Amino acid sequence: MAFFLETLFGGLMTGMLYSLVALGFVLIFKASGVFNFAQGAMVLFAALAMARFSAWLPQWFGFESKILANLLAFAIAALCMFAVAWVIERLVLRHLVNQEGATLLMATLGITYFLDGLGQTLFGSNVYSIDIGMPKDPVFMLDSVFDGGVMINKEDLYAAVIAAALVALLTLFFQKTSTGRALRAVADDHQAAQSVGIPLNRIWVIVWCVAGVVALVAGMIWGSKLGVQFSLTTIALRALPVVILGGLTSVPGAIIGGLIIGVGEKLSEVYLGPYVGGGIEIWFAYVLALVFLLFRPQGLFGEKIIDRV
Amino acid sequence: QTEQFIPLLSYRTGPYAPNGIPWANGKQDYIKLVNERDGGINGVKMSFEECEFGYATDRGVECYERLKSRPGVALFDPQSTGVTFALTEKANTDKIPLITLGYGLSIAADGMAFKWNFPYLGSYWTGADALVQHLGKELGGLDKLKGKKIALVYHDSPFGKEPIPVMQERAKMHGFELQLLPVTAPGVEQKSTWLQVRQSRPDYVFLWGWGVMNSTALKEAQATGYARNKIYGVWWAGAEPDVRDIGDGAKGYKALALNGYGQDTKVAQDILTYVHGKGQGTGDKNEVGSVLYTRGVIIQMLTVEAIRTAQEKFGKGKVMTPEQVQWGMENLNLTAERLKELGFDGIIRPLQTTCANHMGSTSVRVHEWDGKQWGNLSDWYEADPAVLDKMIKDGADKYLAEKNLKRREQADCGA
Amino acid sequence: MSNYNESTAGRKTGEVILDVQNISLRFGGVKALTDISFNVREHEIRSIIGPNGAGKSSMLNCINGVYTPSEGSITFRGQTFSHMNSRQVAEMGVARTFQNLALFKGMSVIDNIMSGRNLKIKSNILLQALRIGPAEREEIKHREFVENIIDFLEIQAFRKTPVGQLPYGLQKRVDLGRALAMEPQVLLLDEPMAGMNLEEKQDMSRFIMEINEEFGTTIVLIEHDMGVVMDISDRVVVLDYGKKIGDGSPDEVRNNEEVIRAYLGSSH
Amino acid sequence: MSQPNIVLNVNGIEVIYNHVILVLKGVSLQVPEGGIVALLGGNGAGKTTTLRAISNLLKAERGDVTKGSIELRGERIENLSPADLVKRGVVQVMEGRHCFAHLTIEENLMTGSYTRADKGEVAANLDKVYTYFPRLKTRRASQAAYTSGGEQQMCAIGRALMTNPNLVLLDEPSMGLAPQIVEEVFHIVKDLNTKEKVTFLLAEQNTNMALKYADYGYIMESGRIMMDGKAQDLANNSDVKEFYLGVGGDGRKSFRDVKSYKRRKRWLA
Amino acid sequence: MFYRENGQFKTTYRADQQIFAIRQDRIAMALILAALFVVVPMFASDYFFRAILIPLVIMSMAALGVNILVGYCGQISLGSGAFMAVGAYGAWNFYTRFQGMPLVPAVILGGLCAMFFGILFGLPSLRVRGLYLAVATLAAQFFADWMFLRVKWFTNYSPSGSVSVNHLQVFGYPLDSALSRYLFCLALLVVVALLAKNLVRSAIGREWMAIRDMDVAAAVIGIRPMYAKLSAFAVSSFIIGMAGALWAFIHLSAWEPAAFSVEVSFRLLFMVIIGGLGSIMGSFLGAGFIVVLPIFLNQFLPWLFGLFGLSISTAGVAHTELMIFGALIVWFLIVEPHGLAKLWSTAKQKLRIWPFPH
Ligand SMILES: Nc1ncnc2c1ncn2[C@@H]1O[C@H](COP(=O)(O)OP(=O)(O)OP(=O)(O)O)[C@@H](O)[C@H]1O
Ligand SMILES: Nc1ncnc2c1ncn2[C@@H]1O[C@H](COP(=O)(O)OP(=O)(O)OP(=O)(O)O)[C@@H](O)[C@H]1O
Ligand SMILES: [Mg+2]
Ligand SMILES: [Mg+2]
Repeated sequence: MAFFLETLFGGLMTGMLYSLVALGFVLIFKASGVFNFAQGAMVLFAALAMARFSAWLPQWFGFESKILANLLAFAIAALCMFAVAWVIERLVLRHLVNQEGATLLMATLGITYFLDGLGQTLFGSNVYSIDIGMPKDPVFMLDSVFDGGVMINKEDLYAAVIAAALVALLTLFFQKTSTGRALRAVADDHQAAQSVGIPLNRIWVIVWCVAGVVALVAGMIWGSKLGVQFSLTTIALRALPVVILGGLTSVPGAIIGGLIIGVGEKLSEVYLGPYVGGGIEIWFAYVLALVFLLFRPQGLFGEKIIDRV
Repeated sequence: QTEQFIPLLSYRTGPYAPNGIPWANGKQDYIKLVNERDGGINGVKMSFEECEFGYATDRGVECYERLKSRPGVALFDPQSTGVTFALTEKANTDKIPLITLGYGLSIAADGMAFKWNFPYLGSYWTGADALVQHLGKELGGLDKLKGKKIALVYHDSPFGKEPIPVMQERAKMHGFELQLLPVTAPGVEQKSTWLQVRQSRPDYVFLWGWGVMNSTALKEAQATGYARNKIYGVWWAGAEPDVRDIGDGAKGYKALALNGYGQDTKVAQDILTYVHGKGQGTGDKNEVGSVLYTRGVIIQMLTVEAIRTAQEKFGKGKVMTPEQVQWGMENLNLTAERLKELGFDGIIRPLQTTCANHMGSTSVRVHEWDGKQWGNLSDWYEADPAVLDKMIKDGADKYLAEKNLKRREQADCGA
Repeated sequence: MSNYNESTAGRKTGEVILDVQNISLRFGGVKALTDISFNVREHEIRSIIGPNGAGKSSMLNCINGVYTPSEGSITFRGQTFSHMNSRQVAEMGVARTFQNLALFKGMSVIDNIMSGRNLKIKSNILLQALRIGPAEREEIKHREFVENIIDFLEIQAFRKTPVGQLPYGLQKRVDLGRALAMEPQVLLLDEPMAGMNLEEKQDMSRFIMEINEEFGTTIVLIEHDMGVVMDISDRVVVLDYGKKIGDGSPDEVRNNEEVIRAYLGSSH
Repeated sequence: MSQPNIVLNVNGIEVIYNHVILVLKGVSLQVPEGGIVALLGGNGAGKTTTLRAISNLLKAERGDVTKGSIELRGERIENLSPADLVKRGVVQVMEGRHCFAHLTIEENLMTGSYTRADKGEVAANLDKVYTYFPRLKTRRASQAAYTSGGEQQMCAIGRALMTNPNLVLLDEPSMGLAPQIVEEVFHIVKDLNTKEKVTFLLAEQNTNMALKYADYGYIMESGRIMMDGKAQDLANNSDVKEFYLGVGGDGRKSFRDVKSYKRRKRWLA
Repeated sequence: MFYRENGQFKTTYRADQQIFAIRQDRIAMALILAALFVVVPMFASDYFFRAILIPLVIMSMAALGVNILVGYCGQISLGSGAFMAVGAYGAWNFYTRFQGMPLVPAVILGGLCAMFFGILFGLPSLRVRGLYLAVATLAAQFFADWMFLRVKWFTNYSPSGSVSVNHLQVFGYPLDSALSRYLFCLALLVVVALLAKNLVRSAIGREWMAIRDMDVAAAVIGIRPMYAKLSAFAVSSFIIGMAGALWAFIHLSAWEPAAFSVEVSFRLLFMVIIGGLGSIMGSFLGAGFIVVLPIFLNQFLPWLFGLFGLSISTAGVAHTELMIFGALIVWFLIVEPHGLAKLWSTAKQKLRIWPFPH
């Protein structure tokens, strides 16, 4: 029982972290109809910037404070992401207005390659660490109830809290501002949105900036957990089932989806894995998402797919 | 034709770059050292070209195709288990020897079956065997392993799967329980693996990882509170990049050390003087003498010595053909004195290859991470021939049968 | 048995081929159709008119199985269905054009119209891949048929243009062509003349009447141009807010008080 | 109005789609301040293309203006973004409606007010649109994709009006609308024109209506302006009468009597 | 000037339905084929065959398969790598388990295995659409990765999970030389391409495109979405599976599941989108672009830097290569979102009216 709870918690926490990456996808999709495969690359790029600057800054300017270094590095990394957003809008999106989804998707894959190359050129390909002072050791709760207690990972817990806060903020942004509506309009029809005076360029820069910051937060947390290294991009692949399960257009969907996938994959691996040789969680997550989709083709909270003549 | 060409595969980008970089640097620097210090091998200078393949098998094969027909090519170092598998057959037709130090096909130790493969110093089978021996020794006898439980957390690829047969064999012999826990490559998400470890509470965990999988495993172990000093890694999970950024979190973690290392070894000093000293160093100075860097140096040293041996037979000061190098590789005899002379004292043990034995030596130690650096080396272990020889022979025979190939004739060994 | 009726438009019409009984259709709170009944006789041109959002297109969607009515039934050639299945409807010989252009944008004009003949293609996938003997002959036979339609609709010049690039009016013609390629017995036309100028409307009317006369195709027509509707149809149904408010010959409808109030306005 | 200001001056523009398809071959037209100008012509004449060129929505269709100039109140506008144009009061109602499928009718309308900051003004505009199109009010909460064709057309027009425009480019506003509503739309146009001095350029197939309400008309065929003149003059031109208005010598011809021979427009011959 | 169809009148529909309706096109095609089968073998080096031509030909076939599904039927798939894997392992199992099974039937059987796998994972497409489906097809990818790693039966209990073949023969001729391997793959490709072309210009091809462009309308004219989608999945995965078998047997000889990883799926999707969705020709152009470009950059960049007297590290080359590769993809998409094939046909169209600009 205690172990079941641990697995459950573990799943929930991992799920929360997936949500954070999924959120980036959702934001950009919701606002422009672009399925942004570069989200993984953005996470890596942001994390690399953060990791490197937090190490460089104290060297360059000769100060000690870790907190200051982290804060400054965060700010600089955010600026990097803004620059990336701006360049992407200028050089890529602007020229692909009104194109089909598949084309836009490929363009973001092109961006992925570019960012992967650029990130490694600028920041190197080694493992770097981000130390934002997250506790690494587990705590044990409910010792009185269960033998050995229920283990909870504090680092995950913090990460989950940060993720939740970010989501709350973004939800507010979408619900309460008129930009939210404009974003959805752009996603539906670029050309028509232009025709009523919605400035696509500005909107895109804004959204990609926000997505960049989300990527930065995700990169920071994952990076502090795993170390910052190229493999971070593969996290994006693990977050994809979350996106479709929750619905491509739904911010809360990314969260609920994350939790379902997180719990689902951990439980399956731990309880089913041993019978079939293990290593099933990654495809299990996809199959789980697929099963949900069979009942709701637009994901749990996605906008209904319109089908009309 | 005056230069001996050494093709160098490398991965300096992608998920395995942190480990690939020092390794590749070591390989380059030793070539530079020999050229600079000794003026080549009996006067034959070596040239090289790196080919980046990002640990992707098909790109590695492309590199092979591109570089194999360069004039003066000596041998090939496939640099990953996947590429080794893909090249084993091609090398057979192309007649180019493959040096796979500490990786690749375990059954290729059988030189009568695999003429062109040279898993020098040990394969995953010998590694797994040595780890079990080490455990036995720590416990005060292999019989103490009875009833224990060992979990093998492995990279889900041919690399990670290679040790399983030996582990199973040993489990049968000593009556310990083996739990297999695959980790999907590249291994950044291991929560469920370590939850399972926590659930089944194995006495020991063997970590057969590579690249980011290693550090992630240790971090997850920390996060789930599994004692790090109960974790034992393969030699690809026992270098600085694997633990450096965990620091104290990995204290007590042990791994196989295929080779000695350190900047105070003679060869490291030579490299610092002759290569870095002349501003020719490939990477960072501090990296010289690190675990993987040194491994790269060893590979190149063995290459050089094989060429030297071949020259002794086929003509000093000449550029050797791959076939001649192959002869050199299976007639290598590095005595303790010779190693000392070369500056590898304490790095590896003497090795001698024959036509039938392509491994040369199976000596390996275990070292431990103290939170800052690797150290506390154990005694040397040798793989137990009683366990392995038959497995290797059977495996090789099965391979040959499947491929419709024949063992080499004894006559083939002379040439 | 055949009791031919002489319609006001002077056309011989036959028995009831399509009978819609008490159809209701709801989308959540929206009642798109409420208890609609009407019938269509063979060879006639039957129009459906009504203000925007009255439920005309929805009616067609029910007939060819895109929507499933919540109540009522549809009888086609004596067979009664509570809801239709698109494929079945197509097999029974009902074709249709769309209000919002539902052409296959990436395909050329020829391919669009050829796709209308797919139901008639017999050769299997292997034969098609090899394209030998019967498969090729069949393809050519259908191509001839389609070329006739293209000639008929006078769009020869655009044969190989992707339809996405055609101007709106021509796309409507291709849409009609695709429906014709099915050699339908009943043709459902949803605002075929929207976005056309007078000359083009005349052409379109001519096409419709020729189809009706030469092939004896029954036509159900939705159109907002009262000139066209009153001139060429035999009988007209009028819908308003999902309810039927009038049914009869053009003259009857034209003089129906309620129809005038709800739809026609005083100017007609 | 003796010598009205020219708001929009299109000067000999050429448009090429996809780098190869030449569609407009030198189109020039002028729209005077406060006027209603009709752009008439058959299918594929290039009306939509002309409007897109003006509102700069051509890029999204992979089209380019390769020659000529477009001026708005003396300012060259070829390089402005559509959003800039909306800020300057130029808005296009696109052919084929293009409502935002997932947004409700009301949200669709509200997107039109993106450039308007004043809340009160927006509310007033919304009210105005609902009074013009009461049908929209009843369907305000349904997703645009699930409204009827005509409702979508109204929504598209309403959405454009929400931007508080002073020059509206209307592409086939009457398409798919019931006759009463068509009449109403034109009333609205006239209304806005006289009361709020909004200028209109409308591409229309319904020549009858268009010429009834417009001051001036251009007739396009195959990418060229074939004829232009005061609306009344055009309406009385015998060719226009026959081909566009359907009134030959003896009044309106029934669609029934159109026969299978094909008549050709004389000026094209 | 030279590229005109003037004066070529087609008097039968048959003539008009030819694959290359314009004479110049037919001549060009004949020349290209002659070049591929005769001229290239005379000049290409062993490296060129093994590292460029053979992968190119095999990937062209795979891209062709992907294009049928994605380009013609509009079902975006990221599971192509899995279909290749199933083809490869399927063929391998037939090849090794049945004594004396010749190569060609083994490859075809591998294709059939992939076909069934494709149909199975195509089933969700009946309900799930668009990007949702695209992501969902990754399930096939990861499932296949797992299956061939974990289910030992598929690899005949090889301890490492890696399998290999050797001594390949076709009709008694050994396939040892690079040239023979190239010709074998090329011949298969030509056959497959011809069959595929026939399919896409026949009724079934129109059904696929109809489903892609507007599925509701397609249903109304009597096309069954289920049949159209599943047949597209079947045909496409059959071709991809054969390509997978060739990739494994001919190109790699020894392989592990990682040879068909998700990276391969992405690359295949790239090929068809860069090449041109819904164009057979585009598949080839796209495959050429994606296969050759990285290798070219890898060798060209050091040379280029060398020109300026700079030396560039291996890592530098690799990173620059990634960046240029990414940038070129974006650039091509901007220049022509419909792919290289469209660029090609635009060029032809210009040529047709040359020397006049329009
Ligand atoms: N995106 C495009 N790509 C290529 N050609 C196009 C494109 N859009 C329009 N055309 C071509 O431009 C010409 C003019 O089209 P346009 O849409 O401007 O005509 P229109 O006068 O608005 O016709 P309609 O009354 O039918 O709407 C047509 O021949 C059409 O084929
Ligand atoms: N799929 C649907 N979901 C929700 N509401 C729908 C749907 N289809 C139609 N409606 C609603 O049903 C009503 C009737 O629509 P329909 O399209 O049949 O009208 P119509 O008579 O064709 O009008 P128009 O002349 O404007 O095309 C409309 O109010 C529309 O909003
Ligand atoms: Mg309608
Ligand atoms: Mg138009």
